[in-house]
Amino acid sequence: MKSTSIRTPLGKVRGLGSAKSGTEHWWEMRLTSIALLPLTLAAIVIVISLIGRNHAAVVQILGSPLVAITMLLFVWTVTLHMRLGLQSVIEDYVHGKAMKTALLIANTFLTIVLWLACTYAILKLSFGV
Amino acid sequence: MAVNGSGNGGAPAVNGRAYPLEDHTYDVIVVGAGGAGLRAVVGCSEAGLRTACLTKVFPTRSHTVAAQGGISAALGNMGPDDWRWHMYDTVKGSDWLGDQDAIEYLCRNAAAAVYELEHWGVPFSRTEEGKIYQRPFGGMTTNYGQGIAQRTCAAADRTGHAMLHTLYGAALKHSAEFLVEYFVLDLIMDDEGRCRGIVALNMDDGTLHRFRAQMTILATGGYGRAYLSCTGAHTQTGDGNAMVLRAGLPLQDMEFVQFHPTGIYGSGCLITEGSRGEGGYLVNSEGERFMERYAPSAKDLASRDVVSRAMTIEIREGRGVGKSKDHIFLHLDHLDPKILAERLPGISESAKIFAGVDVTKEPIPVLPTVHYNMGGIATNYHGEALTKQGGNPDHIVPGLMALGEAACVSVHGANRLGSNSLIDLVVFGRAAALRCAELLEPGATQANLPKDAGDAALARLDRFRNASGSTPTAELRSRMQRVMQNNCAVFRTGEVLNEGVKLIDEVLAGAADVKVSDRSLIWNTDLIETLEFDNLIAQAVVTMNSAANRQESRGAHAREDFPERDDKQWMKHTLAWLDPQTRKVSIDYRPVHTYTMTNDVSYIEPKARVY
Amino acid sequence: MVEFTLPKNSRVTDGKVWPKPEGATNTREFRVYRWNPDDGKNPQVDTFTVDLDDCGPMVLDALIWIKNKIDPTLTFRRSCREGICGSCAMNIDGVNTLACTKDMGEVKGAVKVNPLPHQPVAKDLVPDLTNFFAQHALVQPWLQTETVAPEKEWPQSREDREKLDGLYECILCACCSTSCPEYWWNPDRYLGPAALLHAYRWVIDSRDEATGERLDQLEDPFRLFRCVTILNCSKACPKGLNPAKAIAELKKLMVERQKT
Amino acid sequence: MAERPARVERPLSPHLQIYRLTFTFLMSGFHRVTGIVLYLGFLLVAWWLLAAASGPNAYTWVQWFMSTWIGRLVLLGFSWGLIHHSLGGVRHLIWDTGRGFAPHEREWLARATLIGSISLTLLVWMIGGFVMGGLR
Repeated sequence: MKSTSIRTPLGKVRGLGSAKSGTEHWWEMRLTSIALLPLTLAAIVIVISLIGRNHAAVVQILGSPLVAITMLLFVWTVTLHMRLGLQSVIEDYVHGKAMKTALLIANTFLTIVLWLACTYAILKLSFGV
Repeated sequence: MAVNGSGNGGAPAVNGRAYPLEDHTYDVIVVGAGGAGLRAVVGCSEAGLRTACLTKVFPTRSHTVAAQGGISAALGNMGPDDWRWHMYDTVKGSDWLGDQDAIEYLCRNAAAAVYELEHWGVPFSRTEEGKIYQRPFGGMTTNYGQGIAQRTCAAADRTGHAMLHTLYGAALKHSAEFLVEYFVLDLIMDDEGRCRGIVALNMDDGTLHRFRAQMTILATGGYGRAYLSCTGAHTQTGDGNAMVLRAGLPLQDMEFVQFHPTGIYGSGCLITEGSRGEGGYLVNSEGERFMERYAPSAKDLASRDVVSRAMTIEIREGRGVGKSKDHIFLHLDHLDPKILAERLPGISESAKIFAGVDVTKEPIPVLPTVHYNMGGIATNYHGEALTKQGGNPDHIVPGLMALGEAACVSVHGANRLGSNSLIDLVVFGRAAALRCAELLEPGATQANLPKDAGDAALARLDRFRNASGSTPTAELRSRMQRVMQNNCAVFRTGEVLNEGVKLIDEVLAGAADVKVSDRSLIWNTDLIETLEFDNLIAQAVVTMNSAANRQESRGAHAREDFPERDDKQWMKHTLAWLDPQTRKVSIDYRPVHTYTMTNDVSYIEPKARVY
Repeated sequence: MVEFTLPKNSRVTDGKVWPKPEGATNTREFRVYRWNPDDGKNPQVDTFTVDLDDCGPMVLDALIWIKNKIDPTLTFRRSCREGICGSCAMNIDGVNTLACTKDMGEVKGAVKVNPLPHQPVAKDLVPDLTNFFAQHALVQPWLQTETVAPEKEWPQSREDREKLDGLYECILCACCSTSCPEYWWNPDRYLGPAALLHAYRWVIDSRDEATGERLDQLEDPFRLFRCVTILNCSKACPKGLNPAKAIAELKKLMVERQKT
Repeated sequence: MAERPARVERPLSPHLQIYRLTFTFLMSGFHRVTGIVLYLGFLLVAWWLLAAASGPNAYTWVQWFMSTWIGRLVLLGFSWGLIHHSLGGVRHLIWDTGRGFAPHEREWLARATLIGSISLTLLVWMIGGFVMGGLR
């Protein structure tokens, strides 16, 4: 906002122009949120069913095909949703160029790491390797 | 402010150093960004002329935005219609004071102007066939007074708003240059009587500017705020009219002030005539639809001056409604709520907010309220400003044009018909641009301004900026408004008007004692209001004197001591000058143009005006 | 970072308490934001007491009363005083609205008056809306056609015309855009509810032929999609319009042409 | 050319400081905050899954943490956040269809989100408690 640049108001608001994308982000946010409604419900049921059980039982349940596939879908969708969501939050509140870019990159990396870690864990529970 | 060498309250050391002036050169300068100003800006830009539009409010804040009912043009979308019928109605509405060449120009170009607006995007209401919807309006007839015409094109009851926003869009499309929140102080006139440009204050940063132009177009609107109760905006102070007076030029037909029959009682906010066009009617305290008595055939859709007088008589004879029996009821509650929602949503909202009335259930309390100034800067139908000089009543003031309510072309004569003002704006806005394109060479070299150009304007600014009398502007303004309201109203007599002349002169004299509290140059609205008051009082004085002078009744000027129209004596335009030094009014006349523009239509002879 | 607090030069301090009007019994307290560009001080809040027996019912009436009777230096925009020009938009009692149509009787306690939020202040209650108007211009608010124009009007069905209702009535007062936190944080990139309402008004005008180009201009993570449906805009609109719904309709069209 | 008067830097008008909090704004804020909390909370989910995959020892730690009152509180917050954010998502999905924008509808939707999320969280914990009780 505090700019010493002398520019026409229209030049300012046109800025770098339309990015020619934006719908994609919004649409993926919506797709993931639709998917997450049943997946979250399923995840809650799974978690409740694991309450108080010992490790062996937990491994057995989590490693069963239906539960594992559900959890894989959940993890995959959540991490994508998280990335898109936090991206908007960062864009909204962090306006310093370097800081913003760094955080956006970190967000992407972190969600990929989380996705991979969770996927690895579930696959290991399933295949017991 | 470090720039002001004259200091606070010091002697006005008015020169280039005390108030530095920035100089600019354009082909055309348009002052005002209402309907007329914007149309001219678009036209001039299209013609390749370097054009700037200076406006004291952002364009869409101009009072064109408040026009409700519609814009007249004989499109014939609702039944047979003809621009000649429109012309007849306008001449009759003007009580034969309108110039018929100009009226012909207006009416025959009206349809094209409306289609142009539609092509730019105005969201007109539609008929079943998808054409522009047209509604009946006061004084608009078919077949030279035989039937009621549906001639007024409408965008619900927000036509002016739809038009102004569209015109602003059109100006954006043409990359027109706007200088927004610039207050124009005065015209720059040279020794030969040519207008060379203007001086303006940029309210935003307090800088002063001198604009040189081949043509200066004043589209500054009316001066309704000279009155206490008016439908107009706070900004309607007729600044252009006052600049013309200060330039030693006359104003024309200033005695003709239109009272709109239906201003909301109390606040003065407008209820469109379109409400009666859609079937609304007025009643007195006896529940009588009294307009049937005054205008047997047109009834509630008689011309505005006729309805306003009828209402005033009803109230005067004790048949007003309300506690003090001082107003009239407008009924819309018999109309289908669906129609109200579709065609009159804006006034339904206004009635709710300003009168606490649900229009589907209760009548709206209304009162004739000052609405429109037929008078203004005399022009021909090209928009060129005129004065009487060397016996020539049509002497063109070089370099100066006027449009819209600021101008007196005169197409409205002694009384304007509803919906004829919006068409006036665009037809003559376009005409002025065409004339500029014809007369001016884009980028032509302009002679240097006179050395002292703008000094008088700066001296005036400095005087008011440092005014340290004892009467605040608000009090002076209120005094002026009361005098105008009391002494120059719907009905007038010589006695009351002469008293008015005396009283308004007293207010004018009292203005020497004005007190301004804000000394800044940035957004100093105290100063701006004072400059506006100074503009208003000049017009008030001229109006009162012109009214006292005209000894007949014609259109909006109803003299009880001279109840008849007197074509022998008074079929002429009043020209009134205000001497800048003595501040005395002098009056002369211009003949009414008793000829048409082309041979397609012949002069309409005066006859009794009955609705 | 975005600043959720005000910059140092913008922090509001206590201002002057103006004397009460003598002999007035029916009064109302007004706390009005003041900033004078000439004295270099921080903004302050002045307290005025308005004599209600001498003043109209609306907040604008009170401001004019204060300017006429107490302090002529009080600065605000106003024009039509009937809610159609959009000049006197300001924040009253914490909500953006028009002073001319806001009945002070609806406000409990002292009436707090501030300029439209998160805008540069030119003086007192006058915000600089340059950016807002430039965004309106960016959506190209005029009819765009290529087909040879008819001699008369472009025909439009009543149903198609009805689609413009609730959109064309916008008065550009900026109440909506300046009520929107997303607009506060991204005034340079998010177009804001008013400009988007206008964009939609032209997108769905059956006469317009530039629908695709108009949507292309909005195909951006900020310009349109920054809206997260906070709905302050629709609540603030003094004309009862629903910019949030217009934005939702625009998003639907963006999806429609790409995804469904 | 005349010099311009030095322009004082204009203040920024107050915003969050003065704007009357609307319920839909509050709910929008909750949606964002719960989103951020869930983001962090998902680190716990990842930890839980990795622990389960790593073996009984690692998993004991998780079980221990979840049984502490801090753990319980985190779980409670996480579950409420998850449910609230989900319901908020449903509200947004309704709005995305262009519905629910009428004044009473938008308020109702905002209120329903909050009331719904609190009730559903209680229900889930009651079920959880029942399951746990049943196992003992």
